[in-house]
Amino acid sequence: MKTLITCAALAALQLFAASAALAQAKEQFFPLLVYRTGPYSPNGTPWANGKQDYIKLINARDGGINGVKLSFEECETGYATDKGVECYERLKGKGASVFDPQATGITFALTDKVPNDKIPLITLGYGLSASADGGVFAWNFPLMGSYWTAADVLIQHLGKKEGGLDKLKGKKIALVYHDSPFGKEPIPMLEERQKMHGFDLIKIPVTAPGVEQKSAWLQVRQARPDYVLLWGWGVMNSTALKEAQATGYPREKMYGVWWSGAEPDVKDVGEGAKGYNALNLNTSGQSPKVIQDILKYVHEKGQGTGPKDEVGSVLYTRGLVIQALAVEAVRRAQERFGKGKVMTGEQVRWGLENLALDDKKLAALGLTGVIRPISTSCFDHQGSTSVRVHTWDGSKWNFSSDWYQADEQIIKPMVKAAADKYAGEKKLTRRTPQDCQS
Amino acid sequence: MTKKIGGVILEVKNISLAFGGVRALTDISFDVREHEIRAIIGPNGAGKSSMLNCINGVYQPQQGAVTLRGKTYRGMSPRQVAEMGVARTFQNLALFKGMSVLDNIMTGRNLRMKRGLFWQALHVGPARREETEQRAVVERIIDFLEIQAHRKTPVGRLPYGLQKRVDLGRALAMEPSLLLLDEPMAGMNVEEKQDMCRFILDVNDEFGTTIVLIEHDMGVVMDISDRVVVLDYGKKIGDGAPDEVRRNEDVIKAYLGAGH
Amino acid sequence: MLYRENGQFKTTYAADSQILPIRQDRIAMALLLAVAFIVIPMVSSEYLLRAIFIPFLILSLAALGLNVLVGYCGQISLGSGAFMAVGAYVAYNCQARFEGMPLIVSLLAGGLGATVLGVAFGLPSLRIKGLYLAVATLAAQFFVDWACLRLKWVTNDSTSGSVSVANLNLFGVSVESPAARYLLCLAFVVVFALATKNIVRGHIGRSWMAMRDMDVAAAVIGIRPIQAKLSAFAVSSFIIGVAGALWGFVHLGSWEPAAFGINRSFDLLFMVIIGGLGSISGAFFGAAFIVVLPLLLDKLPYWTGLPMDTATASHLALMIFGALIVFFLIKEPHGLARLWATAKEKLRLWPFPH
Amino acid sequence: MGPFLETLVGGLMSGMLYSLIALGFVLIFKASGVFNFAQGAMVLFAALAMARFAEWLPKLTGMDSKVLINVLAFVGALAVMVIVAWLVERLALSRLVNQEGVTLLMATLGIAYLLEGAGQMLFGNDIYKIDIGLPKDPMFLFEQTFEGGILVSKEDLYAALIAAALVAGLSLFFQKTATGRALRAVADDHQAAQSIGIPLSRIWVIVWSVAGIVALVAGMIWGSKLGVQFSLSLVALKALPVVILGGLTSVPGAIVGGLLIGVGEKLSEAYLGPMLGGGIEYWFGYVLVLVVLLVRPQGLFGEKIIDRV
Repeated sequence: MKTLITCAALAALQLFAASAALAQAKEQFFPLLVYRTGPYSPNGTPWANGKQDYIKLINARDGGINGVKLSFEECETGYATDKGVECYERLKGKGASVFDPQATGITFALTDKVPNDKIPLITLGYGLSASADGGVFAWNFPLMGSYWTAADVLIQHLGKKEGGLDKLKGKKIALVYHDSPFGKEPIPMLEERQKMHGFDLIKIPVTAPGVEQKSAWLQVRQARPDYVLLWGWGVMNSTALKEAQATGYPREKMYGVWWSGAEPDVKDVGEGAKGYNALNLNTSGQSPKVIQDILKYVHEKGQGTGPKDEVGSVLYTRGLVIQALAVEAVRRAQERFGKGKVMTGEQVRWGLENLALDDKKLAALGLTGVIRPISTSCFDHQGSTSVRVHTWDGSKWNFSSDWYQADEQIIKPMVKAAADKYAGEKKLTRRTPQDCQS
Repeated sequence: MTKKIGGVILEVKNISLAFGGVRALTDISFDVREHEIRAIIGPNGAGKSSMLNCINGVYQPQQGAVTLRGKTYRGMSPRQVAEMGVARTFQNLALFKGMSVLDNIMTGRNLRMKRGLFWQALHVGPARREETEQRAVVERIIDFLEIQAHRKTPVGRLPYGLQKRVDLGRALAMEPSLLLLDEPMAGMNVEEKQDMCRFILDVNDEFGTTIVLIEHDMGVVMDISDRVVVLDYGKKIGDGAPDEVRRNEDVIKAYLGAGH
Repeated sequence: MLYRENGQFKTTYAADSQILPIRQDRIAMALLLAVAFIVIPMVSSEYLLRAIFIPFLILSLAALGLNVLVGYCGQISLGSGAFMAVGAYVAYNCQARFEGMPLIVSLLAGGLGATVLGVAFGLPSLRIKGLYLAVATLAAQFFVDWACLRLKWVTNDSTSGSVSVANLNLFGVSVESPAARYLLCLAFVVVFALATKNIVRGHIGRSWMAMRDMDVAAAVIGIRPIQAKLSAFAVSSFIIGVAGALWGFVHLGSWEPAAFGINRSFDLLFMVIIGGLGSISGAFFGAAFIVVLPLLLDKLPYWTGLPMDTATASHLALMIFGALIVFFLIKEPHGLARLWATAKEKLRLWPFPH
Repeated sequence: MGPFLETLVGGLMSGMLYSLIALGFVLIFKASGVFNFAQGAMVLFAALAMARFAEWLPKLTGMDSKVLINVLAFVGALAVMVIVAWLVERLALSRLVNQEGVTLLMATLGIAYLLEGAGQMLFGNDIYKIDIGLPKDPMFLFEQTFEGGILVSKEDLYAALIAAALVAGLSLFFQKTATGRALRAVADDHQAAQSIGIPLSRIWVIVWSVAGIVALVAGMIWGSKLGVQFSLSLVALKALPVVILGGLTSVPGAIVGGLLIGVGEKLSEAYLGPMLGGGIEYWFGYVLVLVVLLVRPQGLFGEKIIDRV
């Protein structure tokens, strides 16, 4: 009896696993781990829309990559690690060749799995900072920046405002952070900088999801820091801004990481968030050519994923950029492994390790101004650390600084040390240059 | 009946018990001799159950002490009392509803089962042997109470009369030297009462168990018990052989004159 | 094959008190185990093993542990997530700090770690009952969550507070492949399920159930509340701890405290209730319901073939899931295991009811 | 001194907001013996409904009076919650009469999933805005006595006032109205209730509606603080220790419990937090409850539990 049931269930499961695996041979399949539900859905949704729309654009405008059509499938993770792992396993079986986990927790869990499956992870602007070191983290790609570069740049910016990093001496900087690996990542870097410039760093953890921050902000009010760095995600950001207002902390002195500076974070705070600053890896707004194309080729055809007016929002554009880089990696890989072929995970990794998007290429992609040129290598999986600060004027985001670069002198050794520690724990050996050829 | 009544094994001295302001028992004293059947009777709310609860450590009397086999105690845990060989049944059944008849009675043997978690988990060798030994004892009790047919049934499903038997069985499984029965015949029909009487008498002379039983109606009790204590409103109003007690003025008042 | 027990007579108490008194059941169980140990690892895809069977088994194990506490001893606990976490982190520290510590030892050490915590947080149960106790146990949950984030040595000083383990091997045999991992979990589950069954049908198990059903009466027949309750807490949290260690080591491989958050605790309690309090099989039914069903519901769009965007699909899944919970509770308030038992009862009497 | 008072006041404010949610739990438990796990989901559902109605109304009718819109949206959401209550009773509770607590708790969990799914499906899963014109900027008291003065968030102050008003209203309802008295009767014993001549089913619908209203008010206030989004359903977790601390069956208990935990959390965070590395308010409430229960197993105001033999 029991046996029968089990077998039936088993058969059923098999069926679904199979029936879902319909990715045709001639299509480059992109698995999309997303969260459109749960506590983080307001931030996850535009991100996911951007990724999807770009795939649709490539199919509609260019007919795919050198004739290879792009296919995709979304899997809802709800930002939960175990659900993310399930999605990964499910979509992996369908010819996935690159993943964007869209969550730090899931990234950690997948980092151990991808080497066996030979599938690269794009963790643009998140994940493990140390994973920039391609010598150890052969399959992780924290393109365009990690939390360490972010923290580094923020301090640079504050230094500039004060008129020189040396002026930071004796200043108070509070870090209000999401009490999770995501929120803790920047701390080592900030402490490093603290040693250099002698500001004091006040660390104020906020328990996820961050709906209750009163005491955190009372602490801020009593400590009266010169600046507050906000390291939040989802509801934590808007709540932080509201509490800042409620405790009368000037928003002008608040600086968020690039995950704390999008429309959902300020939308329902409105005027209250005026003057708040945050890093941003990409532009927002509908002016860039690529956005125009999406409106033209996708949304006007009624193929759009989200609401039209949200196209080009901060996180939408970030999702788009992530997808664009993935697509470019495939294109690059095709140049080496054969145009018009479907690329495997290993081949895409090679593509990701040999990205060389100069201004000309970016222009061709319609990404001019959206991001800075980026070129990766086998050992540098970051490719670029350029980032700008933008400020909320009560109705939209405006850039309020020039492009910054993270300070290699500081980052490089930290990344190396952390990567070596990791390699030690995992008993990994660094990759050799010839290993990079594959 | 011809049986030799031994010396005093249980002595209750000046027990007083109160819940908040309410006095449940006031200065109660009596004794119980070995092998006898001692009845405590009295109208509802006379404090009979409280008396039992004091004896087996569920309640702690404010004053007075209980002496069991020369060991005087005040504030002993129910377990300690149980270890001294005192078992009881309950007025409003306190069986383990979720468990089968067999398991319910087996719990009565718990005090005698010593094998620890490890052996239990393996369920081999000593643990298994112990289990079967105790099972054998329990089966004898099941036969004695004539409930073989219901071994595996969850007690919840049994008719009231049988549940009472299981309750008795659980107490007997402890092989007590002193058995406290709290209204064993409450809510039973005539045959059931007769069966129960038979069991009580059998227990008393087959195992020589000393029995203290509570009833609120004098009826049957008088025939089976050797001596009777009468409580009313928490006070002792009579003590002695059944016929003495029958003739006792206060008792008659308490029972018949309760009305006017 | 008719499902009958007549003609099967027991001549010894031992034979009578065996776990599956009916021959047909024994055969079915044997088949089930054969399928689980041989067929499944051979036929099922990596996805099935990694994403469904392994988590199913581990959570069944945890639910089994919790059932000891809630189902058999009647103490509602919402701290299971914490016990899993402690199990995972203790095991992790054993692996990380001691070179060449055998995997099994680490996992069991995790269990022991959880036991200590379990007994500590079990003490209040001597005074606090029911829902009050349930919420009190949440203290364990939240405190452990916090400790894992805050105390550096717990995570062996990893900067981010997330930890990971690699190259698992069992006496030299690598347990990296899905099948190996699956079999490891399965072995644990079978062993613990059997051990638990043995305990609950022995005198310790009876003392737990006695506490659950009528604690005063239990005390009167000489059962020590402290002993009964704390032993239940100990056994329960040991199993849950091992499950936690497996969850971290075998399923996730790398995790942060969030992996053992409050939701995990709630899920486990729900598994136990919906599966069936006080029954071994209940744990498995419950885990199947809470773990596997949602995954199947997620695939709704493919089943129906309707074009549905992810959000709608998962909202729909959520609703159906909720509806099913209510439906089953109305059908059988005592859980799926009871439903299964009644079905068997019917089958046994068929075609002559009563 | 200044910081201390400030923290104290802040604590009282958040405490009041916790009580607001705790209230929902207590009402339902008191009247139907159900520990309503769906309370959080109800808060979310109600808030979503109100926020969206307030958004849709102008689009449909082109009305522009903010007050009127809010009032209508509130009424609309209220109606929705009553319907929900009715459905819950019809489809679930009426079929689960006299089951054990755990079973009912489990059922409410199912209901919670249903509401979360349905709510987000009907009303969307983005961030929405409830603007009932609570002032956002703080005010400072005794600025001459303490430097910097004592900060009091006006928003929280008003929120607390609304909450207090609601509590007052409820207790009036329970003391003065026939239905209210009937509800109290049910709380004491179900047969009694029927003997008064009110069918249990109706009672339950009423109770759940009342709980729905409480959820709506809570959702409105928390919503205007946090923005209306999924996370609202999580604030219920903050209410659990409050309910238990106060004693499952006591309305005043919920209030006092809320205030105690609010203040306790904030003070502990402010003064113990730095020593222990911060974030301790996360568990402080629960540990406090644990300690209190060790002394009073039935919570501060709960009825004493006596087991007889």
